Amino acid sequence: MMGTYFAGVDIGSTMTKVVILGEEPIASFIGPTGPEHRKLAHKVMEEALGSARLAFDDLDYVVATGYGRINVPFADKQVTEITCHAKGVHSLLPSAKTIIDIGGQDSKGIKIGNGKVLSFVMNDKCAAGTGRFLEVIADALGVPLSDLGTVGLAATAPAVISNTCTVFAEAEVISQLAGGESVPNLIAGVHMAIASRVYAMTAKLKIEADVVVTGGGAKNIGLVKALEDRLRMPVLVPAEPLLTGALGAALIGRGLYADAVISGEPVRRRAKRLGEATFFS
Amino acid sequence: MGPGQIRGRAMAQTESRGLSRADRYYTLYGSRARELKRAGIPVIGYLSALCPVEILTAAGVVPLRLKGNMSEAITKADAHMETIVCPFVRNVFDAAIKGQYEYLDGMVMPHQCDSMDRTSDVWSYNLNLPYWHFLNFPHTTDNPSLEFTREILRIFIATLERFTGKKITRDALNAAIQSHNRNRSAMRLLYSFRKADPPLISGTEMMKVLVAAMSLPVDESTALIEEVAGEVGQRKGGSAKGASRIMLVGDQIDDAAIPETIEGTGACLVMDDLSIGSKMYWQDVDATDDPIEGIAERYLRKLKLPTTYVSTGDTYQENLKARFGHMVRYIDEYKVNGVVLLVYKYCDPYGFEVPAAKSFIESSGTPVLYIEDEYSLSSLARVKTRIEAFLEMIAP
Amino acid sequence: MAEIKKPRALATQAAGKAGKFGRANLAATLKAKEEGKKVAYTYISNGQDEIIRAMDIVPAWGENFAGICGAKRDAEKFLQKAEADNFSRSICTYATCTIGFDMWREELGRIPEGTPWGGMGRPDMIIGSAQQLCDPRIKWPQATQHYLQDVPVWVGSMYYPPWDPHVDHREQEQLYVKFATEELRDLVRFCEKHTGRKMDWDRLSAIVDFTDRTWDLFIDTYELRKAHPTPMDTGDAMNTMVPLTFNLGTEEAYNFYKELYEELKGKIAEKKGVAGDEKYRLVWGAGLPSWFALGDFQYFNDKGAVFPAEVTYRNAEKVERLDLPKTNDPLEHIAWRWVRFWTHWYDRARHRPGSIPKVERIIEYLEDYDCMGVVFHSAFSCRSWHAGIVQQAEILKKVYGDVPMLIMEGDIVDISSYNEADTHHRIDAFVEALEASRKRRQ
Amino acid sequence: MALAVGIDVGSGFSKAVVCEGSAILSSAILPSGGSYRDTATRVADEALDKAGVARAAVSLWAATGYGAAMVPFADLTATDISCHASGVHCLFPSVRTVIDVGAQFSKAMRLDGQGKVTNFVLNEKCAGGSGKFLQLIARMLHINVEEIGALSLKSGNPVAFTTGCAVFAESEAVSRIAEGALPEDIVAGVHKAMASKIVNLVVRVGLAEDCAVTGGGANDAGLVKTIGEEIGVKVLVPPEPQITAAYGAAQLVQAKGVP
Repeated sequence: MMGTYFAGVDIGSTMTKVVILGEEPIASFIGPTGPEHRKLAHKVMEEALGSARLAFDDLDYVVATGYGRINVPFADKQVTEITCHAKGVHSLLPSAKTIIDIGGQDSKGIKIGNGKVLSFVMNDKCAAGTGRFLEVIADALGVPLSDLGTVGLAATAPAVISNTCTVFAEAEVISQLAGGESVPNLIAGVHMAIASRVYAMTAKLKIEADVVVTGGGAKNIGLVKALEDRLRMPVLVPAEPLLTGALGAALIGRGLYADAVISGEPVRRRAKRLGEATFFS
Repeated sequence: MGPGQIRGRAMAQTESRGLSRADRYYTLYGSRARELKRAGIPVIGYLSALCPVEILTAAGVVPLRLKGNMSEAITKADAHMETIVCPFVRNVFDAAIKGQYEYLDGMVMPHQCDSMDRTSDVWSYNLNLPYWHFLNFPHTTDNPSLEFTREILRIFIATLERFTGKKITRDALNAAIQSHNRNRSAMRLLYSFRKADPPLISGTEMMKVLVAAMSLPVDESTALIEEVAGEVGQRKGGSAKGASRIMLVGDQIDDAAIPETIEGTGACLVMDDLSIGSKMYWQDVDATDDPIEGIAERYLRKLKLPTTYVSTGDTYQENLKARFGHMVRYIDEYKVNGVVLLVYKYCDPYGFEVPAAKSFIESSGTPVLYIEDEYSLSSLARVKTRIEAFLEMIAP
Repeated sequence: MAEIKKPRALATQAAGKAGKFGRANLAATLKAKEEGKKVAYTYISNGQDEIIRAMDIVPAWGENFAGICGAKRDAEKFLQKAEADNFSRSICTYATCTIGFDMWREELGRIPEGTPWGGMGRPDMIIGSAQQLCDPRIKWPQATQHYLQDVPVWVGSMYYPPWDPHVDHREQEQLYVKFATEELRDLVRFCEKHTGRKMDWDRLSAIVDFTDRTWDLFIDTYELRKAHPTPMDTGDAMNTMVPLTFNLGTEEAYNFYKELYEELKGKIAEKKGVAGDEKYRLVWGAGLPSWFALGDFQYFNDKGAVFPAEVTYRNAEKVERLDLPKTNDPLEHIAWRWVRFWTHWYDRARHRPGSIPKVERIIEYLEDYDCMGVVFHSAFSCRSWHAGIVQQAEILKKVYGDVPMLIMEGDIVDISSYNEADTHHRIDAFVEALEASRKRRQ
Repeated sequence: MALAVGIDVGSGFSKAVVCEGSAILSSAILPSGGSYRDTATRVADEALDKAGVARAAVSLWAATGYGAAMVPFADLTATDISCHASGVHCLFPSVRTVIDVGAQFSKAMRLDGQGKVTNFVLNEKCAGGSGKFLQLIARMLHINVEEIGALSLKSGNPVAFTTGCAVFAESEAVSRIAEGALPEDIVAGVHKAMASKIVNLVVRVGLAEDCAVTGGGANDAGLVKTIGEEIGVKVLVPPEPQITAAYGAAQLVQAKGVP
């Protein structure tokens, strides 16, 4: 028996995502991680199990990934989001060679070859080019985060945002707004600024097509378009760009489980319970 | 991350005397120098691997390499020093003006980089110590440079003599050179225990020994290193074989939090090319008729900091070998399968090296993880994730 | 993306012509091949210009190229090119901008389209310099060679005795001069090797002599700016420095300052100033300018603030003031001139307890040019000129008095930390402080 | 006697003060929102309504702050630096050092006996010492910025932040919370981090007593207390620190009259 159900849980800085896998993905759920972090992760898992009509014990193997993966009491193993994104994206879009993930607290570039990570970069100690940047700007402009993308598309002449520091870029946006610059132009300018930062970072990997964009940023059509302009090539966006990490985690779990079964070794599993995750040890 | 707990684990491993002394000297950094100061021996602090400690030892003072503290936020320095200065230099300066080194009688600032050269006045002005010397090492290594180096070393000696009121004799210099060579070979022996799989001494323990060693008079330092080597030599090779073996490359990485972060991922830190590590210990001072000759030769030509312009080699490839070849030798000797290159933000000398160093090491078949960071714990959680991803990437 | 920025209104004709020097210097590097001349990447204020000129080598100045990219607000593409190969954004952007351009030119085998002013030609050699004040001048050549592996690099040392209130630098000058002279001699050997021609020592002596006269003329010209109203300020000086900085030892440079001298005389006669109503005279105390924001000098001028004197790019002095020992060796003369240029402020600093040479220089300009405030610029990517400014301000306050001071923050080439609204806001507040202090003086 | 209105159009909030001589008749505060121009008018009208005064009765208008240029009807515009100085000087003539903790920038100013600015230092291109830091943390803790001060005063052992970057301090705070740190210790830690940056500005401009704190940050008792501890002198706080610049503007325009 190769095992039947596997789960991947991706605990990001703002959202927790769970994918449950049988032969195919059978359920997924996205819920807030919560400001206190990780506290709500198990709730998201419960939701996902609920929609899959499964009990926690039905899961043969659980892999946790993401910012809050450490000390997840209901995971057998932790794997970084880098490896998981690569695995997940490869399974959905095998042609992918470069992944650009724009998350809440950080953004990363990953170069992959048949599902394995060849090299990767993460943004340095600065929120420029992350979703956080978008949140701050959305707040400042009083535009819902989810609308930034479409609003930005209405731009006639994108504003030039020169500051990369999130806080000062916000100041810059506010003063340009006060100076009469239009909201769409400002948003488009911010998208260009982020695209430029993300590009500069990802270029270290020698970008190759196909390029896949994941993470919250991928849901922002304006940002995706700005990225395509900067990359001078079209990019692919998975149907569920937030779930690729969790999907990859589940796939890795299934793989480990299968390997162990084939090699006849006992599957290395932890006695786990569906409880609150704590922070790093 | 919670370094506290990881540190706790590291402590638990150091059950033996030498290692726990090293741990104490690491934690209470400079405590021994403070004692000696109370006993009336002057303490001279210095920055950088470029300071010829042989001369300080010969002068009868206690040389103390100043160390930073990554868990201490920089709170006072910014009033006097730009934030575009090397974060390590800022961190130590911050500690100094907060009085952490109040027991210093003086300081030597070797001319390593702009961050030291351009802030030398800021240090001397704000610390106002009885003795201050800016040791103006050149960055080139041709014969005129060597001749010049000898001269500035003589000037350095003269200022020390004026300060201590004691002549620094040729015999004292030769004796100091021998002691420091002994110290270096003792450390090299300790390093050799890292070749085992798994290494007999962890990177975290090693970091504490390295830091402790630079806070002690040379003979005490040697005794400590030999004691630790004795203990480590007794250890039976652990069972956990096959973990990734990492080499750490950078300049003044002197905080155990970094090796703890690396080893917290399950990897072993087995070698380094750090200016408080192997860079300090791999090159001895040759015995020469005029001891100044040997000292000048060692610090100008053998000690290859990025601010020393290496012109060796007829082709660029040969030049790269001359600059980075030793790292590839380490990789081979210590069976390293991944290199972490950690460079501080605002560091021009190392910053300009990154593409060349990275590609040279990678062309030898060993992957490199390049991290640019501040001198602060705040980003280590992020750094840890990168290292874990790096390990997953290089895992067979 | 390149932006069209309305150029600063120049107060002098000469400043307008300075741009031609920059263009001509770049063009020369592109024409050199067909003229059978060798091109050398080299770096400013290294004391090497005269040797390079005497050897008929065409200098290609990275600082000039990067500065132009910055001024055109068109550096980002080169900075990102360098960043893509892991050059940090926090290190010298003169270097990373130029290296990004080099990488690109090597990839294409030709100058990338849209490179400002046609770009720089591929060098036949790179001449760096290790010295007191700039690590990038050792590391930049080395890093460039990573992309131009066949191009030979030479790096020599040009040091001067470090400031120490308790040490008489005269005891050390000989040592430093000897060292610098030998290094320059090695540079001559390097140039001879890679040009295949011998140094014409008489010609070098003539050029060295000519440089002395250019230095004198330059200072005489700049001292005309003591006039009220000042006929020229730092906004122009950031242009008029070009011949001294990039064309030292050439006729053109000397004639440029002759013209400027006459022009300033004329303005003084007509009492033509820089600002409509000259209210506040300021010293540009330290820092390379933000090349992408030279318009900020205009902003000062519009508020009646002018800069009759600046430390930046005033890398010359009246030669007699340096009191150089006689020598028939032009290299030794260069060395002495170099060392004394840095040390001749030391005595003043020693006579004012708690002071340092850099502050003495500012005080001298405050007094000689009748200025009431100091402005500094702190560029985040450059430690060599910009680390220590906070302390200069602190010491100036302690040893001289509480003159109004402003430290602006930005960069030389990288616009990403610059915010015009914020910068102008700071200038406005500074001008209000100047006004208050002016009222107090009256 | 003639009435003067001072309007401070800041990047975060706009404030208006109606003055008769040095007496404050009324004041109003509104978020700056979309257009500085409209906000300036609205906040002025609100203040005038409170004072029951008609626009026509106002003889002098003064504008300051980021959006000062957006107040076309102003008889005088001056930077918030001079206006803070003037405002503080009128309230506390003995003050020689003013610390203004604004939304984006913090400033330290030195005043002469007439309340004129002799020198000033703004925070570097880092928001670590600005009110923004407090906003980010409040947002993360799901509390109002106003509650931070009182909360901070309860703290037993402030969290030691290892970063000066406001944005990353936020994620560091998140981790500390998850590690069990109490909200009061987080905000107290933020106050320490901010205070050390602010005090560096004071050191650079040169501290002279008396010292006053103004701007939005001065509403934060915890921050004010921490700043006081760090510089080691008692700090004065205007009754309504946020309107100090607007008040100062009104004082300046009266002193100068219409040019």
